[in-house]
Parts: sequence; C-alpha cells; structure tokens
Amino acid sequence: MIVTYRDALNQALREEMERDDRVFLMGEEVAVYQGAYKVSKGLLSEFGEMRVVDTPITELGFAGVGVGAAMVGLRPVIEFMSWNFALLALDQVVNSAAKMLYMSGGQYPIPMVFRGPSGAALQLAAQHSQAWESWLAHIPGLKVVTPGTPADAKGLLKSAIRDDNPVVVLEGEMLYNTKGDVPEGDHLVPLGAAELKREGDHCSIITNGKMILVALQVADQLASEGIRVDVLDLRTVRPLDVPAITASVRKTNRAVVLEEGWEMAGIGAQIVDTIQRECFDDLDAPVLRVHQADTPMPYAKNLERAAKPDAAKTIAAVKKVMYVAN
Amino acid sequence: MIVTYRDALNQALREEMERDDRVFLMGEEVAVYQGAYKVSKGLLSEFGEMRVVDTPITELGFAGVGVGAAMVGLRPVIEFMSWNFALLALDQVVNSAAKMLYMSGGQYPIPMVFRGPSGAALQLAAQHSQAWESWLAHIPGLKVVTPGTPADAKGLLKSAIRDDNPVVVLEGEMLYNTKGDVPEGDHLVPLGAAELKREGDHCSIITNGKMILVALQVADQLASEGIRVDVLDLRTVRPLDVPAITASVRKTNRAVVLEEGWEMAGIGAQIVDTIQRECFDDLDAPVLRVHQADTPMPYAKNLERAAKPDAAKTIAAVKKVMYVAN
Amino acid sequence: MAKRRADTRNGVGDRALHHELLRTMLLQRRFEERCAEAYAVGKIGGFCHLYIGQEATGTGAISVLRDDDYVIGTYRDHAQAIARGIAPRAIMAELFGRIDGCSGGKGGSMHLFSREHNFLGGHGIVGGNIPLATGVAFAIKYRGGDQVCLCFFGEAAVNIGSFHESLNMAGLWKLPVIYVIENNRYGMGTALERASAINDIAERARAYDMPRSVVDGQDVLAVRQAVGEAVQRARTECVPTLIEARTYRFMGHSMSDAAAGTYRSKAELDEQLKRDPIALLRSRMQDKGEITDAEVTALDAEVRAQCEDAWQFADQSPEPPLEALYEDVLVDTTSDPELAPVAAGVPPTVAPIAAA
Amino acid sequence: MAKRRADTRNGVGDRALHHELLRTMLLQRRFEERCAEAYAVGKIGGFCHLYIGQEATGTGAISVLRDDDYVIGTYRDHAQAIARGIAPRAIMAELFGRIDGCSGGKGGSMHLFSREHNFLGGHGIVGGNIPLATGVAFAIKYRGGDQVCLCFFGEAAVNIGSFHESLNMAGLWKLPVIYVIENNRYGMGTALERASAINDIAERARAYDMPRSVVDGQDVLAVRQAVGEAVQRARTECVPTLIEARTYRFMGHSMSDAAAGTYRSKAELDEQLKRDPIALLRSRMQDKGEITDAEVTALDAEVRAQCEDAWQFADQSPEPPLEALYEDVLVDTTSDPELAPVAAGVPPTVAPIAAA
Ligand SMILES: Cc1ncc(C[n+]2csc(CCOP(=O)(O)OP(=O)(O)O)c2C)c(N)n1
Ligand SMILES: Cc1ncc(C[n+]2csc(CCOP(=O)(O)OP(=O)(O)O)c2C)c(N)n1
Ligand SMILES: [Mg+2]
Ligand SMILES: [Mg+2]
Repeated sequence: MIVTYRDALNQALREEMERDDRVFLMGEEVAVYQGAYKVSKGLLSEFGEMRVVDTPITELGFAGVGVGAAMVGLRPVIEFMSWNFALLALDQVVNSAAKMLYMSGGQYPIPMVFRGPSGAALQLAAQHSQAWESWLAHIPGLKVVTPGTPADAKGLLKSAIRDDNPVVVLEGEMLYNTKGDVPEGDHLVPLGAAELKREGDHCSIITNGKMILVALQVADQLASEGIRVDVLDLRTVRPLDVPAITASVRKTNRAVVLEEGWEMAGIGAQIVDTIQRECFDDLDAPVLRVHQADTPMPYAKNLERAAKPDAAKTIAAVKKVMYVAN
Repeated sequence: MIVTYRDALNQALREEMERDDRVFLMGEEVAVYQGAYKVSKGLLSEFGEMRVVDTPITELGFAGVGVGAAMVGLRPVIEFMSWNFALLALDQVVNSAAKMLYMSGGQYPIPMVFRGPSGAALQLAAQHSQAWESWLAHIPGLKVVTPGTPADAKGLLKSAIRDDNPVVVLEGEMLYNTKGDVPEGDHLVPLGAAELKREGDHCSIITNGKMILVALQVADQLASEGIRVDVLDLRTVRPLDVPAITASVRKTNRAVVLEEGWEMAGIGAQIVDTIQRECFDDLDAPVLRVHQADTPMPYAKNLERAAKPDAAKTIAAVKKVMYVAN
Repeated sequence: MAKRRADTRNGVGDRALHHELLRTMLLQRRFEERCAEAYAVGKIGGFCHLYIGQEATGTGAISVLRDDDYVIGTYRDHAQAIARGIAPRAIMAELFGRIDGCSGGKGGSMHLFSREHNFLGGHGIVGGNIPLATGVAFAIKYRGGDQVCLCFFGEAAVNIGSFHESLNMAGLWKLPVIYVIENNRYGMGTALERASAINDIAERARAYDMPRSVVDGQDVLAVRQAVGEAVQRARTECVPTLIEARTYRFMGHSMSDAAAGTYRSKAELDEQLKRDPIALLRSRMQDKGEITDAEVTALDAEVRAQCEDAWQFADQSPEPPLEALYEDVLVDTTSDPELAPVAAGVPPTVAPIAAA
Repeated sequence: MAKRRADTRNGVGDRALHHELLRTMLLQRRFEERCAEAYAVGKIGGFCHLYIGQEATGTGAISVLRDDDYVIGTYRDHAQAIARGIAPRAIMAELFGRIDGCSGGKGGSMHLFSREHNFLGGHGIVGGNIPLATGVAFAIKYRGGDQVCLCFFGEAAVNIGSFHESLNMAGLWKLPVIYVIENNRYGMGTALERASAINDIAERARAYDMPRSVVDGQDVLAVRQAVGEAVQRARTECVPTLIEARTYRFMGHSMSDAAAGTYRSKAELDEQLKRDPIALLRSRMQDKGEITDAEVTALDAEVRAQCEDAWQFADQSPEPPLEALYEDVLVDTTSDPELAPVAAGVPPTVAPIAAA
C-alpha cells in the first residue's frame, strides 16, 4: 500500500498501542494538536488521554518521566517535537536510559523509544537544523535507527517499540510527506540490519536516513552515465551492520559515505574507520565523505543549499574515488 | 619550574584575571570551597566575589549566564565540576555559545571558556566517567582543547581565555596531581597546534589529553624492544592539526590512534578518516584504534581496568600495525 | 519607526508619546501582514511566528528603555525588533535571507540581531534566552552599570528548567533583569492550564524572592507602567522582576496552523479580537481628542509605505555571497577592539553578589 | 535489618516499632562507619557519600511504605537501601565492587539497585532521579495502582531545572509521588542560603499547587508522621507532596573533604552533633522505659556483628568475571516475561490526567 512516511509512523504507533497496552505516547502537542507534524493523528481519540499525553515544554523532565515509567514496566514512546530540543534532554537519554541496565547489573531494562525529526528541513536556521546521528550513536546502551522510507519508518518503529532497550528513532521533517509502498500487516524491520537499496559494482554509496533519497537520485544519474553504484542504506546506525558494509566495499572496491550531519567525528568517520580496517586491501581509492559544511546552518536559501550534502557533491565524490573526470 | 597540572591551571586563571578585568570564573564550588579539585585555590580572596562566583547547581543556567555575559563583552570562564554534569548544559554550549556569532551574522562573538575535568578517574562508575571529546569536537563554532601536561594546561588555558571564540577545555581529574615543567612567564600554547611529544620512525601514536601519559609509557616500553614511535599529542581536537598528523604518518607509514572515549563516531574515527584520505598511499597497514570498551563504565576495579584504553592494548595495536608478534 | 530614546513619561495625557506608541504598533502590524504575504509567495521561508495581537506588550515594554539597555527575545521577535528601532528594511531583508538583513541573512525570522541596538536576538529554543538575559544582567552588575536587560518569553516557557534556574540566580544575586512573560494563553496548541500546575503563573516569582506583577498586555500604557516600575527598580536597586502580560495572539502559532479550530475556538478568538491593542489605544486617543480619523489614515498610509519600502529593499538586496557560508563560524582575532576592559565591581547602590 | 512491610502505626508508644526504627538507624550508622574504614584501606573506591547524621530522615520516610511501593534516591543512598531491607551483605559487596553486590559490582556506592525491593537506585546526577520518580508515579497512575513513589534528594537539588519540570508535571497531573528534600543545609560546600533565592525551600511547592510540609529530619517519628500523611494522600487521592526534612550531615560531603573547617565551622558541627537522630530516639525510648541500657548494648553488638558479617561476605565475594564487562549493555530479548501487559486506566479515585 502506498502511504506517506508520516502515516507509516502513525500506523506503527497505532498497531503497537493496540497490541500492547503498556505502550504509550508522550510529548509536546502529541494529543490535542495531534502532533506538530501530525504523526500522532487520531491517537488521542482512539487511546485516550492516559496513553497519548501532552506535556509541558519540559524536554528533560518528560524524557526522564519516560525512563521512570520504563523502569517499572511500561513501554513509553517519547516524542521530541524535534531532536534539536532533545539537546535539553540528553542527560536523561544518556545518563538514565542508556546506562540504567548496566548500572543496575542487569536489573532494570529500559524498554522505550525516543523519537522525532532530526536534521535540517528548509531554512530553519542554526538552532533547528541539526542531525544528531553521531552523538547518539556514540553512546553504548542505545540503539539508533534512521528510517529513510515509509516502509522502514513503519518497520523500524515497530521493532523499536518491541525492543527491550532504549531505541532512538531519528525521523526527518522532510521525509514525513514522502510516499512509498508499505507492506500490509505486521511489518517489522530488524534493528541493526542494513539494506542494499540499489545494486551496482563500481562504487558503494553508504548512507542512512533522509540521505537515502539523495543517494538514489545519484544512483539514477550515474546509471545514465554508465556508472553503477551500490546504495547501502544502513537504516540502523547503532549497532552498525558491518558485514553489509564490508560485503559491498569488497565488491566495489570504492566507497563514498554520505551523511547529513557535520564531518568532525561524524557517523561517517566511523564507517570510514570500519572500511579501512576491514577492507584495507580491497580499497582502490581512499573513501570519501559527503556531509554538511562545517558551519552552523545558515538561513539564507542559497547558503543553506550550499551547506547541505546533495547529489552534485555526492556525484563528484563518486567520480573522484573512481578517478573519473567530473 | 616543576608544578602540578592543577597549579598550572590555577596560574593561568590568576594571570589572565590579573591581566584582564573582564575575565571572571563562575561555577559550582569555585569560590568558598576553592574548587572541587582546588583549581581555583586562592582566587576568591585575591579577586573577590564578583569575579570568582559560586553558583547554585544549575549547569544549564550558569552556562547560559556565561554566554549572556560574553555577549556584552565580558570574558567568562565557566567551570563545570565535571563535564559529566555539563550534559545538562549542552544546549547553551551548542545552541547559544557555538552558534551566536553565526546566527547574528558576525555581530556577537562569544569570548569565553567552558572548562573542567572530562573522562574517567578511578571507579566513579557509569555516570561520572565519560570522555566528551568527540561530541564537542563535532560542533562548528567551538574550539576544543585537551591538555595532557602541566605546561600545556597552562598554555592552552591562557590561549583559550584570550581567544575570542568559545573554547572548551577538557581537563582530567587523574591529571590534576601530575607534575611537569612549566615555562615561567607568559606561557602561551597556540590553539590548533599539535606537538610531537616523542619522535620515532616505526609507527605514529596519535593521541590527546590524559592518553598522552599512556602513549609516553608505551613509547618507553617499545623503545626497549627497539620499536621507535612518534607520539603526536594533538592538544587541540577542534580544529585538528591535519598537517602534523599527515607529516607523522607519511614518515612512519603506520598509525595507532589512542583515545579515551568510546569508539563509535569517536574523535579517533575522524583522525583515521583524515589519515586514510590524506595518506592513502603512504599507509603500510590499516590504522588501528585503541579506545574505551563499548560499554558504560563499570564500577568494579577489575572491570574498569579492562574497560579503559591502556598501555598493553596500545602496544598490541602498534605491534599489529607493524605486523610484529606481540 | 520608533525612536530609541528613553521615555519615562507615564502620564496618559501625553499626546506625542501616544502617537509614537500607536505608530510603532501600527508599523508592527502592517509589517507582519506583509510578512504573511511574503511567506505565502515563498520570499520568507522556514518558521515564521507573528506577533499580531500582542503588539502592546512588546511596544509598551521596550518604550521605557534607554538606548544602552538590552533587549532579548524569542523566535517571535519581529515586533520587538521594530519597537527597538531596527529598520524595517533590515528586518525584512533578514526575513528574505539577504545580505542587508540585520543578521546578514544568516539568522532569519527567529534570529534577528542588532548590536547597534543592543538587540541580543531572537532565540529559537524555548527558555534558551532566559539564562542569556540573566548573564547580561550579571555583566551589567559586574561592571557597575545602571542598565537593565529586558527579556521576553511566552507563558509556556515558565515550565522549563532554564526559567527556574535563571530566576533563582537573578533573585539570589539581585540582578537588573526584567522577565516579561508574554502570556498569550497558548504554547503552540497547548493551553496554559494544560501545561502549568498553577494558572496564576506570576506567582512563580515567590519561589525566587522576586517582585512580580500582572498587567493587561493589550493595554500599551498599562504595560509601560508596569515595566517602567520594574525597570526603575532594576536600575536603581538592582532588583529583578517577573511581569506577566496577559495578551493574545490573533494568528496561528506559526505559518503552518490556522488561527482557530484545533486547540481554541473561533468564538474565543472573536472575543479576543475585540481587544485589539491598536484599536484600544486609538480609541482612547480619539476619546481624548489626541488624534483625528484623518491622522489615523495618514499614519496608516505612512507605515504601509514604510513596509512597502522595506519589501522592495529586501527584494532587491542580494543573496549573501557563497563565501559567506564559511564566515562567522569563528572570529579570527584574539581580541575584540570594541570590547575595552572595564573595571569590575559592585555598583554602589546594591548588595554584593552571593554573600560568601 | 529493617523489615519491608507496611507499617502505618504512628502512635509514639509503640515499643516494637521504636525498636525496629532504632535498629535500622543503628545498622545504617555502624554500616557506614565500616564504609569509611573500608574506603580508607582501599576496599571501596570512587566517590562515597555517607548519610551519617541523617538516618532519621531516610528511615522514618521508608518505614511507612509498603513492599510494593517504590524508592529512588541519589548518590547518598546506602542508608535508604538498608532501610528498604536490602541485605547489608549485598550492599557492602557492591561497594567492594564484587559479583554479589546488589548491582553486580557494576554500580558502586552511587548506584545501588534492587529490583526485588523496588529500590530504583542510587543516581549520580543531581536532580536526575526526580524526573524518574515522577515517571514511576505516572506509571502507577497509568496502571490504576495504589502504590506510591518516594523520591529523596538534597536541598541543593531544588535549584536545578529537573526539579522544577518534574514538580510541575506531578502537580499538574496529580501523581502519587512524595518528594523528600533531605535538607542537610549544604550542597557540597555551599550553604543553602548561598544557592537558593529563598531559604524556606518547601515554599517552592506553591509554584506547583502541591501540598508541602517541613519536618524535623532528626526526629524519626516526626518524619514518619509527615511522610505517612503524604503517602496516604498519594495513595488515596493521587496527590503529590513536597516534604522538607531539616537534617544535618555529620561527615564531609564525600570521603575527600573534612567534616568541618572550610565551609562550616567546628562550632556549628558540634552544635548539630547534639541532635544525633539515633541518640534522640534512644533517649526518648529510655525515658518511656521502652529500652534498657543492656538492650541498647546488645542491639549495638548485634548490628556490629551484622556489619562485620557484611564486610567478610563482601571481601570473600569474587570480582565479577571479565566477561561481565560486556554484559548488561543491552538486553538480548525483545520482550520481558516479568513485565506482563497491564490494563491502562485512570485509578477510580482520582481525576484524569491533564484534561484535554
Ligand atoms: C525547548 C523547545 N521545545 C519545543 C520547542 C518548539 N516550540 C516552539 S515555540 C513553542 C511554544 C512556545 O509557547 P510560548 O512559550 O507560550 O510562546 P509563544 O509561542 O506563545 O509566544 C514550542 C513548543 C522549542 N522551540 N524549544
Ligand atoms: C548536575 C550535577 N552537578 C554537580 C554534581 C556534583 N555534586 C554531587 S553532590 C553535589 C551537592 C549536592 O547537594 P545536595 O543536593 O544538597 O545533596 P547532599 O549531597 O547534601 O545530600 C554536587 C554539587 C552532580 N553530581 N550533578
Ligand atoms: Mg504562549
Ligand atoms: Mg545538601
């Protein structure tokens, strides 16, 4: 069935809330307003105000409320209106959710989900345009997924809700309206499994989240020039699907890593590290990375465009690792 | 003069506060208690309570107070009792301090320092043992320094205070008591300049912060086995001194990156990325990394020891990149 | 546009003052009507939060300040910028993302700045500007100055941690800051009483040993009065104040939601529209014979022309050059010549910070 | 050790209850004296915060709970763990970093946990446990249960954002949580009045429409009384309470600072030592003829033996195997059999959460 990414998430929430009455949704504007991005549309009327809970603007507080509820057996889904605001809540995400199981010697699992849009949309400027993959993936005790398509959005969110660990779901404001085929029924995508979204043998493009759309566009364009690329969608950035990465690179001998966020200690750096360690003798060129410019996000349309990773930059990188003129 | 790392920081603070009356120190227990780690000893009596300011336990609040004061021309030094608690303040560090200049189109520089101990000490367990290099280095608009010796502590902190940008200084609880020679007078270490702390030609050990002590120990031990390593102390992790890194690797053709924190998207990943990109044809082996185990920090002494990067693990990595039996 | 000079005249009979306040509010209104238009045709992008309906709060508050005082706001910052005297041209150019914008095109609607006007921004994280204002006030006290810092935020921000942490420090240290809650009853789609455990949010000031006041935010003169008293207290006694201005926004939260329907009723909105702050001042002036219908018409024409001019200016202003992308990430220098060393110290009239 | 059963008897004439309270406090005291010893010889490492002097607060509060209620504390958590009935052996083994520790040796002094006792930890970030407690109370209400959650923190934590955010939600949603401020007058080296804008910190409850009370934290029966009332209110009416227990710590903040000298005087400490909570209860019992000197001596010998046993046990417990390093980072399963689905709903006696 063709549905939007937004509706796919909505289906996942509804189905899991129907399936398990320990699951509830909490966050700013999730109930009466039906979600700042309408992801929770209809849920309040279906599940009532104990299970679809509007909060005060209190990111740190309600993230911690979620962790506390998870400690005693509920399965909270905490929505951040955007991960930009979740910066305020990271102490609870990192110091409570991610570490509780460990600190307690295995006594307190934290079966919960923190979700919401991450990364840049259009002209939201410096404070509202941050991709947090690399920060969150840095933390042991979390799982981190970044669905790029409606099918993955549904399947990963459902798996995240069923997982007994704290799972971070990084969605994309720019993705909510995108459409795609979503399998009917109980569609689950396993956490930690990458997917080859396009097959080729000249170069691997390794990416995740909304950059998938860029990568597929790049693959099309390059195909018309006779260059065939693998597009590997990591889907989960913690844990990384290392076998999928190495299998692709061993086949193509070249790789470009495309990520939405900043370069320094980005998730892309980790992928490069993995590749050079695991595929040292397979590489015919250094791995290149495409990422956001090393600046806060500017507001001006032209500057923002220049700051973001895009198809042109990715194509240039692919050609460079192939030693082909651009 | 031989002084402790703690006293070197104290000298830097005192000298800069004497030099410039816009400089003040603010944080928990910095005044009456003279610092949780006594870094600010004597400063209250010398400079008075307007310039050495005890705060409530309010990391987010007083970090923002510092940024506000910097906006209108003061030069705050904000002490976090530990960077573990600074997690609560990161919104102000990232969204206010790091972005203000950019968002304002260059009108509001933020000349300030955020400093305090980062990383693990001994048996402080999961919530008090985190190395934040990679998170902070990820952020454009910040500079990030990690002094490993008393001389660098003084020289980098003084430079940080004089810099017109927000500078993060990651110190080490385990370093405060270490001693070393600190040049008399106005000792400044430039931000962004690595230092070769030991010279060798077989392999580069690239590291920073308190891992310097481990690296130097490794260098000694390896020297006794006839293996000569470069020990490159990055000192600043943002911006990275790329020429110093490439110069060392081009000489040795092998590198081990030793970092205190976690592996995934760690600062070490960025260094590996840089090396494989800049020195692809120079490398005789994949670059290896030594880092904390991918777990929260355990309390038990034996587990903590096993979790931390250490000399034995580093030696094993060096031997591996040299294809020498351990 | 409003003149940036101190105006401590509070008498309601002051004709010139009333004209100036009316002009400012009308300018804000017309300017933001053009913003909505520009947004619809894609000249403004991103998030854009209009202040329409709330003009009396920002205008009244800012009108009592001196040039050397400081103002800091939220993402809903156009009207405060206008009241502070930033040229509509510079604001509109910023909203258009152009080089002549008051933030060089890099900030946009949520991040208006003007160093020249001591306008410390537009900030996008709810509660984020409250510690900043507190720090500005700390710096004023540090230097022994007698300026004040005026800090605006919405009623939903009183629930966030940074509000609490900041007000505690301001109360403890006695800092010259005035916190103005723009209580427009909703945080996005959440009514005050669904977000705060108490409805009388100014009462929160008690927890910080801070004077408080509640004022009709639709009455520009009442706002002037309340903020004027607080400013005086901050300036001369270094005492902070929490002011709740009860106001209402006539439009949606941002450009993406309808003015009424989801979380508030059309009837409620209609009721509130009767207390349009501009109409209130105008009819008061008319009642007192301070303004004629013809003058109102002329004034309106004048501010409309100013807004048209701002639009044209913004539209013709070039996009920033691509090199600008990498500028302003860091300052190159290691000393700012503008920021001369100051003598730190306690201002004579106030108690020292946190007795040791 | 204290028995984990509900005890709602409040009459001061209850001999058995008093014996039990005295035993618990003595056990806490002797246990922590051994902790100090163990720390000095390097058997305990890291940070270690003793509760000596504050025993009446934790003991009195926890004594009114049922087994199925929840307790959550800070890094200063040994005594609460004892009062909740966790075996001294398991606590000492945890402090020694051994496999038989109540957190498997991974948590240490600041992170004691026991699922069996609904003891939700020891938390190291000031204020960090307050949202957690609020969430536990939310879950209780969600399930329609009549348990309560008891949350301990120091007086310095009332200034941090998470306190404010949590209490607002608890007040707004009417959650069954009791926040107990262990006001020992200092946050590390900072006196209350140097950190909070108001000294009467229980007054903060007003900002959240929450009942409050102030109690002598050295008087275990007074604490029982105050917490008992709050627990009752939470259990039957789903109303949260903020309780300030005025107490004092007789030792330094942690093992690294002297008990007096830097930030508080020897004279102040000496004055406070006169109100030792254990001595207070004992002499009250002696006055009433509830205990003889011989019984006191015997009780002391008994708890000392228990502590010696705990030490020996801990000392003989093995270190965790090295494989344990990588265990407990993530749960392997995707469903926890212990956590059966519950019927979500509003408990019958209370108002629904946040009226829509
Ligand atoms: C920390 C944080 N959380 C959420 C948001 C998203 N957000 C922007 S404005 C807003 C509502 C704020 O309401 P209020 O403080 O009353 O100000 P108003 O918009 O009414 O002027 C929300 C939730 C944000 N910007 N920052
Ligand atoms: C957020 C945070 N900031 C700072 C610290 C360091 N610290 C640990 S305990 C403490 C004092 C807390 O005082 P209080 O809340 O009164 O509790 P007490 O220690 O007196 O029991 C401080 C500053 C911390 N653990 N967490
Ligand atoms: Mg509002
Ligand atoms: Mg205390």
